[in-house]
Amino acid sequence: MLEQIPTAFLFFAAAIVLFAIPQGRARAALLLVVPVIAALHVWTLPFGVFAQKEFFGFTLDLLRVDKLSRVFALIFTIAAFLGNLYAWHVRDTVQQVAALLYAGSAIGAVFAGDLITLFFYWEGTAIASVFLIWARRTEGAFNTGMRYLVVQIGSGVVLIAGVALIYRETGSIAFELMTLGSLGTWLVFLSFGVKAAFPLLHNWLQDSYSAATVTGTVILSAFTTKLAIYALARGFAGTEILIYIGAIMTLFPIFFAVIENDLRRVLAYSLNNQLGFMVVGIGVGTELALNGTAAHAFAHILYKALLFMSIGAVLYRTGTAKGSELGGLYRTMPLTMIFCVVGAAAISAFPLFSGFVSKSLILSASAHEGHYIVWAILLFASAGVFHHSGIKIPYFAFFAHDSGLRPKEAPRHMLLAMGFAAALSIAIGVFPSNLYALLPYDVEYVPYTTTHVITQLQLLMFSALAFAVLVRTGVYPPELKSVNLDTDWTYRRLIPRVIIGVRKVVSRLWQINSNFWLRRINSAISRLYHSHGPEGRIAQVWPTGSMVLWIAILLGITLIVNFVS
Amino acid sequence: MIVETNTAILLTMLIPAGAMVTNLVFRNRPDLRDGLTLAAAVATFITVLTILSNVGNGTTEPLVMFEVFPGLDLAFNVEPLGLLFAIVASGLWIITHLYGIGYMRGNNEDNHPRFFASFSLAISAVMGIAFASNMFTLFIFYEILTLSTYPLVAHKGTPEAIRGARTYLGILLGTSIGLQLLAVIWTYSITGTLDFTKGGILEGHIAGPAVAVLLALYAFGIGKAALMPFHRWLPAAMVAPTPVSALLHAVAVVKAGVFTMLKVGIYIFGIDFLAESGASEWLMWLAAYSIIAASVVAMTKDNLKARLAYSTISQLSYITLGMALATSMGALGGGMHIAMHAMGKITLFMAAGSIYVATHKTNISQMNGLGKIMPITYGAFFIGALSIIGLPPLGGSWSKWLLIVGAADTQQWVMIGVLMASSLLNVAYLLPIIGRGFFSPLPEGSPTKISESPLLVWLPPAITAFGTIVLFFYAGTLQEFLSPIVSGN
Amino acid sequence: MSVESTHVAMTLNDHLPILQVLVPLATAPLIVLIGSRRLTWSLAFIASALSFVIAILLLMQVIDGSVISYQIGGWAPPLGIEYRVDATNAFVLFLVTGISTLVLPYARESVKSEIPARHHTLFYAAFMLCLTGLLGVAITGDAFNVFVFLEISSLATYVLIAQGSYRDKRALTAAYDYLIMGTIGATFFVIGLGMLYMATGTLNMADLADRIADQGANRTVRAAFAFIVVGMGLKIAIYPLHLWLPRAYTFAPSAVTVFLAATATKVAIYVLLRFTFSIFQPAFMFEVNTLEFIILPFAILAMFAASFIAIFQSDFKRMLAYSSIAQIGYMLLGISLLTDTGLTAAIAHLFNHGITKATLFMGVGILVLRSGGSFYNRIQGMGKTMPWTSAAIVIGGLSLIGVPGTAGFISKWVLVEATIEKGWWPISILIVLSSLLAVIYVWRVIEVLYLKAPLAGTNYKEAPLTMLIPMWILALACIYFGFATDVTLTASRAAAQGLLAGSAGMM
Amino acid sequence: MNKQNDNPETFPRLGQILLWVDKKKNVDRIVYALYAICALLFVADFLYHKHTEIKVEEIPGFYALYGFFMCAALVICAKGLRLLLKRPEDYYAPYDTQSEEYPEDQLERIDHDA
Repeated sequence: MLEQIPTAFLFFAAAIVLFAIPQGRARAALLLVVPVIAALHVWTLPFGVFAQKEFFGFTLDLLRVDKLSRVFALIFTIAAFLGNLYAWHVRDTVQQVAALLYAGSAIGAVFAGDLITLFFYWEGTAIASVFLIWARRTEGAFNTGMRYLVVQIGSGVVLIAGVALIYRETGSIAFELMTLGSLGTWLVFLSFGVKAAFPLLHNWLQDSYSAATVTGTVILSAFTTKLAIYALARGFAGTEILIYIGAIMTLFPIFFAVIENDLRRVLAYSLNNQLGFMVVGIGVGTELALNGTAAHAFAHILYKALLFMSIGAVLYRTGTAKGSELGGLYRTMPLTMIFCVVGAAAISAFPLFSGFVSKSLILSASAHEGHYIVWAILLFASAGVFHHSGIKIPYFAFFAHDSGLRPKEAPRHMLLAMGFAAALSIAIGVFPSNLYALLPYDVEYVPYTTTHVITQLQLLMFSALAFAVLVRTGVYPPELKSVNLDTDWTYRRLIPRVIIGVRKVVSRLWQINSNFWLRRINSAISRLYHSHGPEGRIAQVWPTGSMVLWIAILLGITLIVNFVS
Repeated sequence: MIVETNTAILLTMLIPAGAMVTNLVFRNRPDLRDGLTLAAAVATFITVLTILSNVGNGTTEPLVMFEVFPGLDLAFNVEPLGLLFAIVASGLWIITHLYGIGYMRGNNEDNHPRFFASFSLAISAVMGIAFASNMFTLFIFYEILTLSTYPLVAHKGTPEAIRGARTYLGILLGTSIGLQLLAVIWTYSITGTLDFTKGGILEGHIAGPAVAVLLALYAFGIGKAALMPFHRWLPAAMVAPTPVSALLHAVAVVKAGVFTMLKVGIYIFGIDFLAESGASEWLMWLAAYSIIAASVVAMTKDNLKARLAYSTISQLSYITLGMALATSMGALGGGMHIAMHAMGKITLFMAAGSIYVATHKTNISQMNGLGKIMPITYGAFFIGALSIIGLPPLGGSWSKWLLIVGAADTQQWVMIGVLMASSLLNVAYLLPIIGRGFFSPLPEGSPTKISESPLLVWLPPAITAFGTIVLFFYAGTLQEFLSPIVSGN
Repeated sequence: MSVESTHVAMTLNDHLPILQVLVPLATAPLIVLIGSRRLTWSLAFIASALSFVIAILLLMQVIDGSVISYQIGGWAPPLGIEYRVDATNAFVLFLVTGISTLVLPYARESVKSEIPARHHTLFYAAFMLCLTGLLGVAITGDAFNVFVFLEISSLATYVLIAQGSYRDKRALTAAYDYLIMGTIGATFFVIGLGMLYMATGTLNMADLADRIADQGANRTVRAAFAFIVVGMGLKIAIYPLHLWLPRAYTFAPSAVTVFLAATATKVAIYVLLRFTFSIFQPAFMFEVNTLEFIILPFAILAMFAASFIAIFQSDFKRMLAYSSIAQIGYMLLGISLLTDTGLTAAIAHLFNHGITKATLFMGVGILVLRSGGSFYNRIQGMGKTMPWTSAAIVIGGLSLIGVPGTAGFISKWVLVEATIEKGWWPISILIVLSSLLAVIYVWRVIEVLYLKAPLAGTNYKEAPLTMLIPMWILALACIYFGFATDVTLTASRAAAQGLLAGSAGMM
Repeated sequence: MNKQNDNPETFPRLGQILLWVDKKKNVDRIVYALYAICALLFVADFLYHKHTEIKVEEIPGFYALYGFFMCAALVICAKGLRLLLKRPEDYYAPYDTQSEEYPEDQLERIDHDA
C-alpha cells in the first residue's frame, strides 16, 4: 500500500497542511518531520515500479525504485531535513512552502520512470525554487530570480520538446538509457546539461545561489544540479562527450573561484567544479565510475550544504558574505569556523572525510579507463578545490586580516544543522562501506590504501604550501570589492545592449514608416474631405445648368458607345 | 434525455437571448435582473450539458431553420469541437456573471442593464457559432457577436472607450466583410455548399496557389483570431470593463475566432487537403511570427490588461498554428488549447480586475507587493500564469504538448523552437507580476493587513484557477472527446 | 415563357391589374371632392391597403414565372393598351404598395407637424397620384403609357417635395430643381420613345421587342436606346445625374422622403430593366457595351463617391440620401453584370434597400419630429431618450451595411456571388470595400445616437405608436428578409430569369 | 567599528582559546609546521611501495610537485584573468545582488559585545 504513494506527494500534502498550522514552532516542526517520514518511506520502498497511472494515453510511472533512484532520493530527504532545520527560525510562509514543494519535486523527479513525469517534476523544481531567491525581497534578487527562472523553465521546455520528438520517433516515453543521435535525444541532453550547469550554460548557478536568502541557498544547493546529475546518470551513462564536458567543468570554475569576492559565489563555483567530477563519472560510465558519481553526489550534498550553512551563518550575523568585508571571525564564531573547516576538509577530500572516499572512485575509474589527460585535469581540479574551497573560504571568512566584526555565534539550530552535516561527512569518511552499500553497483573499492592516503596528503599539503608561500609573498590576489565577468555578461549586458540598439533602430524605422503612412492617410482623408465633404466640390449644390451639361455629356458618351459597337 | 437535442440547441441560444430581454425589461430592479441572468446562465450551461449527455462526442444531423440561399441553410448541429466551445463558454459565463455583478457593483459602473443585455446577447451569438452546422450560419453569428460586443467595449463612453470601440469594430467588421465574406462566397460559388464536412469540401474544386489565397482570405478575414497584422482590436478592446475582457476577450470572442479558424481548417479545407496542397505553410510561419512578436510586445506593456491582451494574441496564434500544421495532433492541440487557454486567461483577467476593484491600479509598476495583501487574487493569477506558460500540473501543458507533437510529426523543428521560445517569453512577461507582487515592498501608506476585493470578485478567479488544475487531470478525457474531429476523415 | 392568360372571363380577380392602378387613381379626386380633413387620411390609407392586397394577389399569381396580360377595354395590343404583370413588376408593385401602406399611418403624425392642416387634403391627393403614377409605370405594357404615368408621378412628386417648404424654404428650390431635371429626363425618355416608334411603328412593349429583334440594331434604335438610358438614368439618379436627389430627399416632408426613397428610384430602375432586357435585346452588342462601359463604371463611381460624401455629412437625412445614391450603384452594378445572378442581386437589392431605407428615413423623420432637425449635433444622445426609434435606426443601419442576418446582407451576398461567378473578382473586392464605407457612415450615426451625451435641457418623448409601429414593421422586415428569403429571392430569381429570356418573356 | 569594546573576555570559550593564532609568532609556527609536514610527506614517497595505475604516478613526489606547481600556476593565471574580468561591484546594478545590502529584517545581527 505504502509503495503506491509517491514520496513526493508527502511533501505536497505537507505544503497544503502547512497553511492550517499557525506560523511558529509547530510549523517548523512539521517541516522537520516531513523529510524524516519521507526518508523512512524511501528506505522501506521495495525495488520495482509502482504507482503507475494511466494518463492522457500514457502510462506514467510515478515511482520507479531501484538502487540509483533510491540513493538520490535518500540524500534528498536528508538535505531537506538539514535545510529545514537550518531554517528553523524562518517565519516566511512562502519560503516554507517553496522548500517543501522544491524538495518534493526533486524527489518525485528522481523516482520518475518516464520522461513526461520527469518533465512535470523538472518544471516543478524550477518554479518552486525561484521563490527562495525572490524571498530575499530586493530589486537585485527579483531580477536574479527572473533570470534563474527563464533558464530553469527553458531547460524544461527543451526537455519537453526533446521528449515529444523521442516519443514520435520511438513511440515510447520510457526514461531509459539513451544514445545521442537524434534531435530529440540531443534536446533532452541539452536540457539536462542546463540544469547540470555545463560549461557556458553554468552561470545561472553562481548568479542565483549567491542571491538567494541565507537559508534558501542551502536548500537550492542540494537539489537542482544533483537532480540533473541523476538524470544524466540514468539517461546518458557512458556517453563519451560527457567526460570532456565534465573535465572542463572541473577546470574552469576554479580560476573564477580564486578571484571571486563573494564567498557564496565562490562556493557556487566550487559546486560547479564538483559537478564536473560527477559528470566525468557518468561519461566514463563503468560501474565503478557510476558508483563514484552517486557516492560523490551523496557526499557532496552534505558537505556543500555544510559550507553554505557556515557562510550563511556568517551572512546571517554580519550581513555580508564578501571576503573583502570579512575576516577574523574565528574569535566569536569558533564553532561555525570549525564546521566550515570540516566542510572544507570534506570537499578537499582529506582522508577520513567524505570527499576522500567518493571522489577517488571517479579518479580511479577515469585512470582505469585510460583517460589520462582527464585524470590529470581532475587531479589539478582536486588541488584547486582545496585551494579555494578548502583554504580560501575558511581563511578569508574566519582568519586573514581582522575585519573588526565581532558577531555572536550562529544560532543554535544552525549549529545543530551544521553539526549533523559535519558528523555525517566525517562518518562517511571514516566508515565508507555504509555509503558504498547504498550505491547502484557492488563496490570492491578500498579507499584507504597507503598509496592513496599519502599521495592525497601530498597533493593537498603541497597545495596548502603553495597557498602559504603565495600569501606570504603577497603574490596571492587580495579580496577586492568587485564582480567578475562570466558568461552571464552575454545575457546581462551584451544581449540587452544589442536589443536596445536594435529596438532603437526598429522603432525609428517604424516611426518613419508609420509617420509616412499616417501622413499619407491623413492627407488622403483631407483631400477626400476637400472634395467630398459638405463644402467639397462634389457634394456641393451644383447649379441646375451644370446638371444639364452632365446629361449632355453622358448622352454623348452613350451615343458614341452605341454607334461604335 | 431530458430535452431533445435539437430543442436544446435552440434553447442554448434562446435562453441567453431571453436574458437579454429580462435585463432590458427589469432595468430598474437590479437584484431581480441579475438573478434572472444568473438563472439563465445556469440554465444554458445545463442545456449544453444535456446536449453533451445526449450526444457525447458524436455528431448530429443538421437542424435546418431556414433555407436562405439554395443549398445554404441556417442550420445547427452538434459536433465535438463546437460542443467543447459551448461548454467552455456557457460554463464560464456563470462564473463571469457572478464576477460581473461583483465587479460592476464594486466599481459603481453605470448602465448595468445595457451591459448585461449585450453580454447575454453575445453569449447567444457564441452558442450560435458553436452549433453552426455550416459556414454561412457561423458567419451570421460571428457578425452578431461582433455587434453585440461593441456596446460592451464602448461601455464607458469616454473618448478613449469610443476610440477603442472604433478600432474594435473597424477591424472586426472590416476583416469579416472585406475578406471573410469574400472567402465564404468564393467557397460557396465553387463548391455549391458550405456545410462543415469531415475531410473538407474544397478538395477537387480548387488547386494551385488559389488554395493559399483562399486560406489567406479566411485567415485574415477571421479577425477575431487576432492574427497579426489584424490584432489591434484586441488591445483596443481592453478599455472595456474587466468582466468583458475576461469572458469575451479571453474566451468568447477570441475563441470564436480561433474556433472558426479550426472549423475552416478541419471542415472546409480538410487537414489532409491542407497538408497535400501545402497551402497553410505560410500561415504557419505567420502564426509563429504572431506568437513571438505579440509576446515581445507584451513584455513592453506596463498596463496589465494590455499585457494580457498581447498575451492573448500570442496564445491565439498557437491555435492557428495548430491548424496550419495540418496534422491531426496539431489540430487536436489547437482544439484543446481553446479550453485550456480559456480557463487560464479568464483567471488572469479576473485577477487583474480584482486588483483593480481593490486598489484601482492598472499598471504593473504600481502593483509592487500587492500579493501580500491580496494573496488569493495573486495565487489565482500565479496558477493562471503557469497554465498559460504551459507548466504542469496545469491544463496548458497538455495542449502545448500536443502542438509540439504535431510539429514533430511534420518535422517543423522551427515551430517546436517557436513554441519553446514562447514559453520562455511567457515566463518573462507574466511571472514578474508575481515576483513583484509577492516580494517587492508595498508602497508607503498601503494597508498592511490582508484586504482582498469583494467575495464575488476574488472567488471566481480562484474557481477558474482551480479549473486549470482540474483540466490538467482531465485532459485525457478531453482529448478523447475531441478525437473524432480528426479521425477517419 | 410559361402560361399566358388572355382574359375573356371577367371576374373581379381578372380585373386586378387595372384595379391596381384604378384604386389610387380614383381615390385622389375623391379625396379632393369630399374635402373632409377627417376622412382624408382614412381614404388614402384604405386605398393604399387595397392596392397592397391587390399587389400581393398579383404577385402570388406570377411568382412561378407566368405572365398576366390585361387588355384595357378589350382592345388587343398593339392597338389597345395592355397591362402586363410578370414576376418583375409584380415584385415592384408589391414593394411600392407595401411601402405606401406603411408610410401612410406614419405620415399622419409626421404630416400634422410638418404641413399646415389646410393643405392635408391636397397632400394626400398628391400622394395618391404619385402612387398611381408609380404603379402605372410598373404595370403597363405600353411604352408610351410608361411615360404618361411617369409624368403623373413626377408632377405629384414635385408638389409633395414642395410641401417641405413649411419647415424649410429650401424645399421650394429643391422641388424646382427636381422639376427641371425631371422634365429633362422625361423629355429624353420621350424622345427615345419617339425614335422607337419611328423605327418600329409600335409602342406596345412586346411588339417593340419583336420588331427590334426582327430588324436588328439600326441607328435609330441605337439612338433611342441612348436617350432612354440617359433619361431614365436621371430618374434613377445614376451617379453624375444624381444632383436633384440629395436636396429633394433632405427637404421633402419626412413621410414623402420615406416614400420616395423606397419607391421612386426603384420604379425607375424597373423601367430601365424593362427596356434593357425586355424591349432591347441583351444580345445586342451596343447594349452590352453600354452596360459594361458606361453603367458599370458609373455604378462603381457612385458606390464610392456617394459613400465618401455620406461619410462626411453632418446631417442624418442628407447622409441617407447620399447613401441611396451609393446603393443605387449596387443595383446598377448587378444589372450591368448581365447574368442571372447579377440581375437577381439587383432586383433583390431593389427590394431590400427599399425597406431598409424606408426604415431609416422613418427613423430620421421621428427624430426630426421630436428634435426639429436632423443634424448630428441636434440628435445626439437620443439613443437614451428614444430607445425604440434609435434601435430601429440601428437595425436599418445594419441592413444598410449588409450585416448578416439583415435583408441588406442577402442582396449583397448575391451580388458578390454574381461577380465571383463571372470572374470579376476585383469588382467583388470593390463591393466589399464600399460596404466598409457604409460601416463608417452608419457608425457615425450610431455613435452620435448612443455615445454622445444628450443635449442639455432636452428630454424627448418616445415617438407616437402610429409612427413607431410602421417603422418597426419595416425594421423587423429587414431582419425577417435577412433569413427568410423565399419571397425576395424567389421572386427576384423568377424576375431575373424572365428578363434574361428577353422578348420571349413578353411573348 | 566596535574595536573599543573588543574585550576577549566576552568571546566564547573556544574563541578565547583560538586567539592563540592571533599572534604573528604562532602563525609562523603553523607555517613552519606545514613546511615540516610537506617535507615529511615528500620523503614518505620513497618509503613505501606505490600502487600505481599510470606511469607518471611513479615519479617520486609527483603528487606533491603537481599540487604545488599547479596551484601556483592557478593563482597566477587567475590573477591574470582578473585583469580581464574585474569590474566594479555595481557593474550590474541595480539588477544584481552584489551591489546591494542584504535586507536587514532577514538578519539577526548581534554583535558579541552589544
